[in-house]
Amino acid sequence: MEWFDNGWGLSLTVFLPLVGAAVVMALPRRNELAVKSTALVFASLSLLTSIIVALRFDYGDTSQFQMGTDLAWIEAISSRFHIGVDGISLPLLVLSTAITVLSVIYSWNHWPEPHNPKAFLVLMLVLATGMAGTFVALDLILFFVFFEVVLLPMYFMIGIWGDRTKRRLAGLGVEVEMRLYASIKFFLFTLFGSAFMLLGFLALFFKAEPNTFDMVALSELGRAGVFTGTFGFWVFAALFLGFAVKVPMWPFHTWLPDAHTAAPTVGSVLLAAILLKLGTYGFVRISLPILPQQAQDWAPAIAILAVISIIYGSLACLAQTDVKRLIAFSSVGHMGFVMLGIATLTDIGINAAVIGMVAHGIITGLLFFLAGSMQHRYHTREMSRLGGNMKLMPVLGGILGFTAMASLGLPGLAGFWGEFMALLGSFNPLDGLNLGVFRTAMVLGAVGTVLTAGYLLWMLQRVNLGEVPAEWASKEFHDADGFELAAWVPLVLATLIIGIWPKAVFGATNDAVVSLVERTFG
Amino acid sequence: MIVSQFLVLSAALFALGVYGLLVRRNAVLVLLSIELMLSAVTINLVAFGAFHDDPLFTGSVFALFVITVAAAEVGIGIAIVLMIFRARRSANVDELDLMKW
Amino acid sequence: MDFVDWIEQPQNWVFAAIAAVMLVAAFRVVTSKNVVHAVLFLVATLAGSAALFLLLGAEFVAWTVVLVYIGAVVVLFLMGIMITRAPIGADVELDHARRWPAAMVAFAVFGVLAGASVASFENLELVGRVERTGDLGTTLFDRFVIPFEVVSFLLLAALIGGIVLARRDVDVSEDAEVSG
Amino acid sequence: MIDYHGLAPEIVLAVTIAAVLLLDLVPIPKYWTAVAGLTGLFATVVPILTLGVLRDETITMLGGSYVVDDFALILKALFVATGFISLLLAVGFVESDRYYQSEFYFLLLASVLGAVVMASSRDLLTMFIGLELVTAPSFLLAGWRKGDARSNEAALKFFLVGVLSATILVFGMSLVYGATGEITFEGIRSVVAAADLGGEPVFVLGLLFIIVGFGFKVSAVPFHFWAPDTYEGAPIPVAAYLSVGSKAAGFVGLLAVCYLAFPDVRDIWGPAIWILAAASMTVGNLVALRQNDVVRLLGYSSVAHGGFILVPFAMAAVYDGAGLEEAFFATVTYLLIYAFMNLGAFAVVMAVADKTGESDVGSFAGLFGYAPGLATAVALFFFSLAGIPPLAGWFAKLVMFRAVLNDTGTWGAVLAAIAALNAVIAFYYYARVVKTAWMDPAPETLAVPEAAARPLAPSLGLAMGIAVVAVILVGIFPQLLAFFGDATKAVAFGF
Amino acid sequence: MFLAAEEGEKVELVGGFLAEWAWLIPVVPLVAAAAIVFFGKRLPYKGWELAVGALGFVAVYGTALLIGHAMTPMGFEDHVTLVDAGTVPGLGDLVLEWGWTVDGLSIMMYFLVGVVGFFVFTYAKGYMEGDVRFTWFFAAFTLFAGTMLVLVSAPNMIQLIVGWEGVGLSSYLLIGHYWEDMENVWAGNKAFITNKIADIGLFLGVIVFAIGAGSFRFLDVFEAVESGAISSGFAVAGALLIFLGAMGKSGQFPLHVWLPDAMAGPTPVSSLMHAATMVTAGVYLIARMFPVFDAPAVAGDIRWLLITIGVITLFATGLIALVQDDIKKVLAYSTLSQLGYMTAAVGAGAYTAGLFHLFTHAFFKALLFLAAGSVIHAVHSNNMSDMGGLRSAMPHTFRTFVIGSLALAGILPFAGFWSKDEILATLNHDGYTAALVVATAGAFVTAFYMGRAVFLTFFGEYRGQGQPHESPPIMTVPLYGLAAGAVFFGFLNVPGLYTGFTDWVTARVFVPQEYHPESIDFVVGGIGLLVALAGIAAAYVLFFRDAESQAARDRFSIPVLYPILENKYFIDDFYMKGIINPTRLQIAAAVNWSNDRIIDFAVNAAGVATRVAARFVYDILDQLGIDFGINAAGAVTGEAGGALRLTQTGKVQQYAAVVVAGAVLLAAGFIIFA
Repeated sequence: MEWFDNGWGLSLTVFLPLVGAAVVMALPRRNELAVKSTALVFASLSLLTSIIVALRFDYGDTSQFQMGTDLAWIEAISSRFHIGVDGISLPLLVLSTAITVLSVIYSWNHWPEPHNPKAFLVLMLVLATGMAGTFVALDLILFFVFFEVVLLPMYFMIGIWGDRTKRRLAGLGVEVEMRLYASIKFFLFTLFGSAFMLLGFLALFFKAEPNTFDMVALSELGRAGVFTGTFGFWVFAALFLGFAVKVPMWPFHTWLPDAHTAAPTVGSVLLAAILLKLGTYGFVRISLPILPQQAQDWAPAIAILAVISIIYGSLACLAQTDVKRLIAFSSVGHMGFVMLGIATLTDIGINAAVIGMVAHGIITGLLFFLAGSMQHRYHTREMSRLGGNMKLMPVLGGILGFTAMASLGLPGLAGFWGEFMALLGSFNPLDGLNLGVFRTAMVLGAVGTVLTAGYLLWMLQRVNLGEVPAEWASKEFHDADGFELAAWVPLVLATLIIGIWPKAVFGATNDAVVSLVERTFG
Repeated sequence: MIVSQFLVLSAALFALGVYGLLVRRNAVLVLLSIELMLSAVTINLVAFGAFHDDPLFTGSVFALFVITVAAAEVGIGIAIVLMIFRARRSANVDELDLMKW
Repeated sequence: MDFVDWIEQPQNWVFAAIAAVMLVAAFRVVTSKNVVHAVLFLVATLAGSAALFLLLGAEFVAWTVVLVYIGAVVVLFLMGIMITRAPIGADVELDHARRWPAAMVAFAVFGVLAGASVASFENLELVGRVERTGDLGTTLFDRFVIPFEVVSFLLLAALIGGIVLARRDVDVSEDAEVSG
Repeated sequence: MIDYHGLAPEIVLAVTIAAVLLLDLVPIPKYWTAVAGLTGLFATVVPILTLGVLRDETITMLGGSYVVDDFALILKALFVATGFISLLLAVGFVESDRYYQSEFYFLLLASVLGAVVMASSRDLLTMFIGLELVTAPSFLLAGWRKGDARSNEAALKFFLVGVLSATILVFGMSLVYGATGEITFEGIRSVVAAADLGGEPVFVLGLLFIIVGFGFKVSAVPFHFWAPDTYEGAPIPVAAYLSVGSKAAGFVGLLAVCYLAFPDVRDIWGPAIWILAAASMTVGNLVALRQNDVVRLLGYSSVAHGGFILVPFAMAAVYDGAGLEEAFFATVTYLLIYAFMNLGAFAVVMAVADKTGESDVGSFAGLFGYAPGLATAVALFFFSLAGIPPLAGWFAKLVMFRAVLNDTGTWGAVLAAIAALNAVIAFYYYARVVKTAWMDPAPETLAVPEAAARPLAPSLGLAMGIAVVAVILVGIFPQLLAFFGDATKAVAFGF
Repeated sequence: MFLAAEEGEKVELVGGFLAEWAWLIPVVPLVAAAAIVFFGKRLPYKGWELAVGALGFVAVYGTALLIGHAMTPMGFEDHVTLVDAGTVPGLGDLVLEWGWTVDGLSIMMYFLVGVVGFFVFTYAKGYMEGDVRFTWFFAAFTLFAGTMLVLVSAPNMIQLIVGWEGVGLSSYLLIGHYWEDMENVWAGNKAFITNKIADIGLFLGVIVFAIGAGSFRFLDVFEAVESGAISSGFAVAGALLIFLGAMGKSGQFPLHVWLPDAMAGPTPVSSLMHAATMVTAGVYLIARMFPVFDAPAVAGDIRWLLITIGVITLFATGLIALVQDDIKKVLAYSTLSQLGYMTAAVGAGAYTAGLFHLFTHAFFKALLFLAAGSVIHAVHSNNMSDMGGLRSAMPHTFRTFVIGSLALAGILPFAGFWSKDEILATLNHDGYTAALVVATAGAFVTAFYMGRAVFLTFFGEYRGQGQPHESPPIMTVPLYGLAAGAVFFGFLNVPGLYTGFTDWVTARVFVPQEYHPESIDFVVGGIGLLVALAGIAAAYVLFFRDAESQAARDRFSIPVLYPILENKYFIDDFYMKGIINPTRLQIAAAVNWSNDRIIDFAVNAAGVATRVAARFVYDILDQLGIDFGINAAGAVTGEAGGALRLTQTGKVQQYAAVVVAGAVLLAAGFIIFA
């Protein structure tokens, strides 16, 4: 297994889906079974390798990048194929491969219209490569490439299989189909951010001596105080723009509700579960270690924006009439907690952020699955038309209730740790940060938890509970089927396990985060 | 003789060529204007060649090439004008605005 | 060297005369209301330039101008005028109405070019000399052989392409469909 | 004095041209002339390769006027490849109707020959003649659809503006010659360095006129007006060639002149190019937003890309040494990548036009439904043009940004920011085409089954295949092309 | 005499076999709950047997622990890490772990939850018979007990939070058990949200203490507060925040509003919720953290607040109970009132008294609810106006209800007398005279409304529909079980006679420093008893003698007060109309509006602006600009007439013009600047 530890394991995890995409592309479109099983096999192989990576990972040394390799890639610009995982990226890597497999399983008999499993799966597999790659990349350019690779498949997923309702939008004089609007909005927002992020990367490259894109080397230089002053400020600003759009932080969040709402079920799941994490991961992996001084300067501002996101997202949720849009806005709030954790620049806060990312990935992914399945059955997402779901579909409704509880941060379930520890961290942020800001943020964040509970209960009330409306009373509904359960139960279990035994995540992240904080801000 | 006298003359020819280029409607006349400008170039080149007393006669050689090229361009230009005239029964350049949006 | 010095040189009388003719002719080229006249004025201008080349000692270039321009190009122009039935004789429609803006641009061009030239060369003297055609030929085929060969391709291309385009072929000209 | 090995690519190409003309006389199907042309272009690669591998040092001929070095060879290879793909694109077009065939190929090859000559030219005269040989046949090619008014108009506009630019260019050359007494780049450079001509009005005028002349070739704003009109009117393969081969030739001239002849006055041309670059990117992209014809859209997109390619130069004024090498590397790499993706884009436009008979954006609608492979190609090329990883375009953008950010001063940052914003804007119109192809339903006027059944011309398929492979492969392993770009750095070496 | 040490000292107490296995107490019900969800429906009693078995186990285990504890005090107030849940780095030993506590306080609660729960669960079998979601009910119900036990067994604040919120969740599920009716769903939401608001306090309080002590463990926190490692200011802030949390769960004014609505759940739920789980959690939390609340650095600053809140709650809610027609609501408000007593007691430092009241109250309040449920079961209505004269029809229920009422009213010798007396005595002893007066007045109110309830329900004529009949034995037997507790458990702590209870609950590692009476305070006790009797008498006068016309009599009293009470001081209205609805409707809508109309507008407008810019550049600069420039120039030179024509002239020459002009301008500019 020597070869496996020397980068092959990670490379396989990242690129097996891409190979799968190529194979699927070569298969005839009519032979759906072959297409589906090939996709599932490759996604599962990727998951398997990521699990083997996790098993062979040395948890005694989580702050080091392991299982990686550093090969020549683009010598002309001294960018290298440098990959590896540490305790921070490992959980996210496994999460991304797992969610991919579950998405394929779920898709098995839930194809969005227009019916084209082959194209859908190819895109999904390409997406999987992008997501996994972002979490293992240790070279800024490699990171950037993977970071961008996820855009294309998602763009097509939203644009082709998305919501076809037409809506008149503020500022646009015409009616547009939501899928088209949302897909381009998603892409332009992210591209806008990442264009500047790339400029930031390049600026770092040239400032570093010797010039390098290597994150590890840049972090050391960052610690040594190479990137400071006005230069650092602008670079941090550029990176901030790139990551904050992706997270998304208020006020860069408006692509999210549209994209999540318009996307087909699996698209929403992948968006919520993984894509949003790329932004926060970028903060932890790149912004903080490389620009520690700027991180400290910006932290209060980030905390304020994070809190605005929390409150704003929750309040916006309360005004939604569309289940998916509500869940989408809830992401704004939840990612606000993650950002609040990051902004504290403490080991508690960053640990909270990582577990928050994982938990949000699992829980919100599951919520989108459920919302998708409901839409599949009711052909509407308007909550005012729904009700009594528990009666019509007890299993689906029960899981929805469970997930909503997890989402509102019920202690004992996965969502709790991220929220609570983010608050814990912001009580005592890094020395030198403005205590007033962070403690106010803490209190407001806690208020946010109430609002979170409010909208989720309200959602449950309108969707799950109450009498069955006349519209549905006479109709037959089939409860969750085997594929759905196969996709959901693992997520439910993960929610429980992480909730009860957060060491499943902290065990990997803790040392890595501690050493990050100590080395960077210590 | 000084260099400037030739240069000023050539500048005047060039400017007149520009004027013609801008105001003439008939394509052939536009071509004529361009020839004026090219002749300004040749005057420049020959004058500079003489000025530098170039052992390779670069100025003159360059001028020869410019003249040759100008001839070729005229040939091409006339051919295009003829083609357009066939299609449109007119050789006025200002009537060509099919493609603008 | 002031104007008096300048005008004392006999070549400069010649130059002045030729230049005056050229300028007038060139002006008429771009203003003449008659197409044929415009071409003939171009002939005059070019002849003037040939004379200037002689003055500068560039004999071969001078004769080339006469042969190529006046002999061939002008004929080409005249043929073009005939075939396209350009209105011969006075025609107000020959020019655009926007003469003044064009004139302003032209003046600007002249100002910049002449100004720059004078500013740079002030009154540096020209050495009069005679370029022997044989020497010219030697450098042409030695030092400048590649451009020379290339220009032959250029002429060939212009010839063949010109013929293709200018040719009247009924079949093709009917075809106005947009095809890719 | 003449190194025939060094001249071998040009000679092979010249022989090919002759062969094409001669084959025309033989009573065989005309497409054999195309085959001959393609074979000849392919054969041209052989001496380029042998020169690249066997040549020990730079071959200099004719008193420094003609040089064979890495830069020249790589660009020659690019021109030959561009010619090859353009010719492949053209076969389908020329065969599709009773067009003059061998003459078309002849002119195209002649134009390629001009570009190949330009790559090695190291004096003003050869550069000018080479440029004329690139341009003159393309005037004619643009008008090849003789019966089509748009094609005629394209030819005339292209011709008039082209000749004007050539005149300005050669006027500028004459002034530079006058100011320096030299026409070889080497000579000019030494005179400029010795005499400090930076303040000499005539010299500055000449320099800027030369830049304007090449600016026309690269369709830099404000000398770009001809480009969209011409692309729209000209046959699509010609437009493809113009937007790539002819444009690349312009860049070669610009690169060579700026770097080799005028490196010491880069504080003059640097800012000028800064302006051109910023204007080209912005205007090109903004205007492209409004286009409905895909070819015209690609025309404006090529204007914008011209701006992007100019960006690395723009900072030359403040660079020296490594920075200039980076800029040079960036420009060449961008050019190489741009060539493949833009040719690919034109190829798909042709393919779609073959299917639907139109080339406006709306005609792409429903493509994903009836021709998913073609739709995928549309996405690949247009997103590559937009610079989305992992398609080749991203690397071009990256090296461009990298070159401009080498200097951390304000002007570089501002230009980089402009470029970044433009990259985002550009995405919108590229995405619009892709969106139409993938997400919009087929128009009712289109007979879908027939369109689906209409086969792709094999030559077109081959061209597209080459471009697809290049775009993906280079996107994932940019080193493949970056290697070439890297090799050209030597040209900029030494200042 | 069992005390191992004097008050205020720390003692090393040992566990033993029973203590070491006590983790089964929370785990068994949780496992049972899960099992009921998955297998319940296939079992003969549809999962009830699992539920009642789990509670029986807890009851037995709790009793065993209690007995063991009574013999040898157990002080297992330590982390026995069951599952190491990971560490929170950077703060020393800030470890996430699950463990359990076995000490006097928790044993008392285990016993309470187990025994009361066992009776309630048994009863519920009868009460819930035939319910659509019978199995689900028992799953949630068992979860309710299980999470409460998690809370009680928590040796650290994280586990406490988990149990705390778990209780909240289960109560949400149970209150909204009949979720087809939106009223019930609202009630569940209200309970959850109100508690969640209070939880802000709990969370932040925990954060304050955890950061201060570097540990989530209670013992470390106590240590840190005692040693001053947590500064007094932080400790006070933390204690206040924790108290805010407790106020939510224990329904303290003004966060009490959820509790009466929580009656929407099935009666057994109300019974358990009001007796052993949920509402007692707040008081339990204060008791658990008593070493903090009672620390010298803290107590002085917050006692007054706890007492004030407690007293306001006990009196204000008691008054509301006076006007309720719904028998469950009467009991609910009485619970609030009693919780006020408890809070005031622990606030005043009367740790034992407060807990003792909690303990006795659990029995008789559970009893009252079950009995009320029995009545409701019989008459199919919650309203006392539909009852009356049930004394003969439901003799068992009548008897036990009266016992419970007497206990609640504090009549000698029932349990309530002893526990309430201790509270009053402590208030008296510690000099909180005002509080004492109000509390005594509260005793009158208590007796009055309980008397009213008894008279209206069991005396007079039957006013309801149908023929009421006694409930089946499975419901009545638990009533007697609980009634026994209501009768006898008062004697567990009679000052001067037997103070076993005190010994149990004060057997902790941190022995509480508190006052508890050495002997019965005859004056206060006597007054209390008299006041209670007076209350009953008043009720008798008002409601018994003329039961028929009571409906009119209901509007008996003070005209201003009555509407205020009936509207619950308008607090609910204020919350609903002043906070919830504006947040939910206007503010949320405004945020959403701003999202769609401002941010999105900006985004879209940026897009549109780009396109407008494009149009401008294209139409104006690219296509017309040249013309425009030339037209303008033309106009200047007097050729305005030709201007329009000019726009139609050939473009190519405009291109040329731009090329030339551009070249010249560029050149001129650089020549000038170079």
